[in-house]
Amino acid sequence: MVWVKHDYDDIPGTYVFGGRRSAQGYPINKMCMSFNHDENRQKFKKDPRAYCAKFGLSEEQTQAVIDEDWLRIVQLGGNVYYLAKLGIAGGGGTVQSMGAQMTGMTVDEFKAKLLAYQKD
Amino acid sequence: MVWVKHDYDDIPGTYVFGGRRSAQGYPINKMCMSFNHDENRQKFKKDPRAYCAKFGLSEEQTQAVIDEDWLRIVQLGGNVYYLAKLGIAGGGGTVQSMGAQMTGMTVDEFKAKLLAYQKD
Amino acid sequence: MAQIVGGITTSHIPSIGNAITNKQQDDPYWRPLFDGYDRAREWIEKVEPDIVVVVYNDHGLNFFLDKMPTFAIGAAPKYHNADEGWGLATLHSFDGDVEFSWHLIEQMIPAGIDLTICQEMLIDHGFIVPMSAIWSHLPEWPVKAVPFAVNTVLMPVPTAQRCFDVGKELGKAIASYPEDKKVVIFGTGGMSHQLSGERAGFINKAFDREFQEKIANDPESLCKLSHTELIKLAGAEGIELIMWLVMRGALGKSVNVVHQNYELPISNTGSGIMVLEPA
Amino acid sequence: MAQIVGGITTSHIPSIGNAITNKQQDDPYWRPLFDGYDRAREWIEKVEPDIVVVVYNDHGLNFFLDKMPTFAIGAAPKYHNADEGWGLATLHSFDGDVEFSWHLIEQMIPAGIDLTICQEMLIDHGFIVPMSAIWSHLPEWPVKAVPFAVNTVLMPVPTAQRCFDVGKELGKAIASYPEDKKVVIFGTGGMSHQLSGERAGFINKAFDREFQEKIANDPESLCKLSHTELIKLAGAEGIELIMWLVMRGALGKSVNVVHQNYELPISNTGSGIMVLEPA
Ligand SMILES: [Fe+3]
Ligand SMILES: [Fe+3]
Repeated sequence: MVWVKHDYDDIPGTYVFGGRRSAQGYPINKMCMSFNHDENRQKFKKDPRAYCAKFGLSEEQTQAVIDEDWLRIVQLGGNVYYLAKLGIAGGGGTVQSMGAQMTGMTVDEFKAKLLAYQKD
Repeated sequence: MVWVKHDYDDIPGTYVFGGRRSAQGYPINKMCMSFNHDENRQKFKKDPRAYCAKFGLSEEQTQAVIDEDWLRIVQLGGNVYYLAKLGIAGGGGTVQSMGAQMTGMTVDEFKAKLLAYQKD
Repeated sequence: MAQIVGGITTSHIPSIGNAITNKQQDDPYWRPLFDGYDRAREWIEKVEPDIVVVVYNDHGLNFFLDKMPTFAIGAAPKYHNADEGWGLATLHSFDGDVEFSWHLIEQMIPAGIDLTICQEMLIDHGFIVPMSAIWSHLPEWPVKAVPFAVNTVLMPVPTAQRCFDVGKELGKAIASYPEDKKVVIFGTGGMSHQLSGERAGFINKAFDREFQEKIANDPESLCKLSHTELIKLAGAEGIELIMWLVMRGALGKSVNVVHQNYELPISNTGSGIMVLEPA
Repeated sequence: MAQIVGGITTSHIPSIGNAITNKQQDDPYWRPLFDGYDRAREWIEKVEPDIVVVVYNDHGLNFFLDKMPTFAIGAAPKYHNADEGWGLATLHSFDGDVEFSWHLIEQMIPAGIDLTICQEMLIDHGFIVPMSAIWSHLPEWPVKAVPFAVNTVLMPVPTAQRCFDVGKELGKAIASYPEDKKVVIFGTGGMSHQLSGERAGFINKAFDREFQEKIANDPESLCKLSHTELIKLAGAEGIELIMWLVMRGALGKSVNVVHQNYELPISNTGSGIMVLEPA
């Protein structure tokens, strides 16, 4: 049992999505795939904990999902492309509100940070 | 609209399964895939014509399926790996009984033909 | 014979799709971006392509981690869009050109490109946002399409060099189709952006500008970028830029830049629209 | 470091699976075939592999024509068998070695092998019949597995040469795994057979015998066979023999033949079991 190390593992603030993360986060991401269907988004909203259990999320993963703690979810193997299905159509957020939360900013601060790149 | 010709198109008695056949036979083969589940095999048996319609088989394809005319089904785009699901678990035959029918032999004649290769 | 009349690079950011749906093209925030698409549309109306080959990545509509192809190509009569949970309007379906798709497949697989052949394929925002940016004013898509999906989601994604080489084979395959067809290739995705982690919201304008210059005039140098370098320079999701190299490989040795613009930020992203013609 | 201790060639004919389920191994029809598997089992009990890499084709359990990969590899913790409509008993699941699978993937994709990565994967008779022929006497499979699926169903299937080259990369990837593991590679499918058309029931004993000799001693010559030649010589489904070349490519330059037999007809097919060791 050897997870081979990669040079992309050490990029600060960056969780590159490869085998190790994908294996760990498989239940989270599979659950998110189900949110391509609105009836599943509604089922999740009615009882998030039961819905997570159906897909085999760990307790830690379940809690992070219920808390909408995006950084923690990513650290536990969630991939942002699948998470967006939970955060947008599922939760009423945007990719920007998710990014803002992960960087500890308000959405306005996050937008201002993005705008600032114009001056580079 | 150009189907490019292949040198494998002219091997006698042989229907090589490529793009053209696969496009034509897609509904047949997709229906056969559903026979991985026994409840679908039972549904098919109850009303073959209605079941074929659900998958969009043409009238000619439907008739060939109902007749279990294997050679005709192959000529209309069926692939033997998928057809086996219809012919074996679906219809109680074997790959040999399907082969025998396609060559116009009884199963015993077909087996004798196969045995004869031992002498080559 | 079929002929590649040009290539278009573009992001495929979902918020562009929403701006189109909400008719915000003339809002001050959006106008500069849509100016770029207006130039691309003028060009495309002049060259009148019959077929578009769209190099894109799926974000979880047609593919999931259960079966993730490195390169996948469509060979379906119809490509449907559908709800992908990103809050986007579902757009109308694209017609495929089944015989053309199969010709590409029959050239590329024997050339050692290990494609996944898709006879049913849902197309997500990665494909349809660029189409919409060009043709949302029409009641129907005026071209047939071949979706060409690249894994940019799950490492190891194909190398930049492999993408360029695959593009070369794609170009040869298109050029050898025996019918007269005009083909435009879209290289979508990028430019620099990162959607998750403490580094979310990273953009690199200097890198994007350099990438635009090199994709036209020195694509071989971009092929040398490792994934780690690309992620450092362009952000985790900036890795999508490898798809521009598939398009560029297909265009051949040298190109003329017909149009180019660059805007940031579009949502979280640096956006570079380019129109390239084989020189 | 991991080490390839050998390779096994075998058909994966469903009727062999039924013969095992029905305990017919000692029937006069079946005894000669199972003698071959007994020799393979003796060898495998001596070398005691930790992992098997099984090169096989799916016949419509995990893959369909909607998304048909040229090469697909498993990276799942469990591989389940299931009803595939061929009237076979459903056998127990295989354990995967997730880290080992990912190591292969992370070596092969950057080397330009465009794999489809499968983190869920059902295994059909193409995979499980050979396993059953070796280990049906045990209550559990004594090895972990990596399924390696090759498209042999839908043309264009990969060329013989490409299969051999992919095998070489597979061999290099296995040899570079940092943990001590003994690996056996199964090349399944074939030999000559044709299941449909007026030519159904075609077998070519002379060709099969020659193929067995050359897979050991001159695999490069087999790489030159075109698909049309292979289908003419080995029957439409005999094209499965390209999978033996993946296995052979992984074994390296030269091999010793530890065991070899040939029986026909097994169902509609010429059956050749071989045990090869890297020389
Ligand atoms: Fe994207
Ligand atoms: Fe087979």
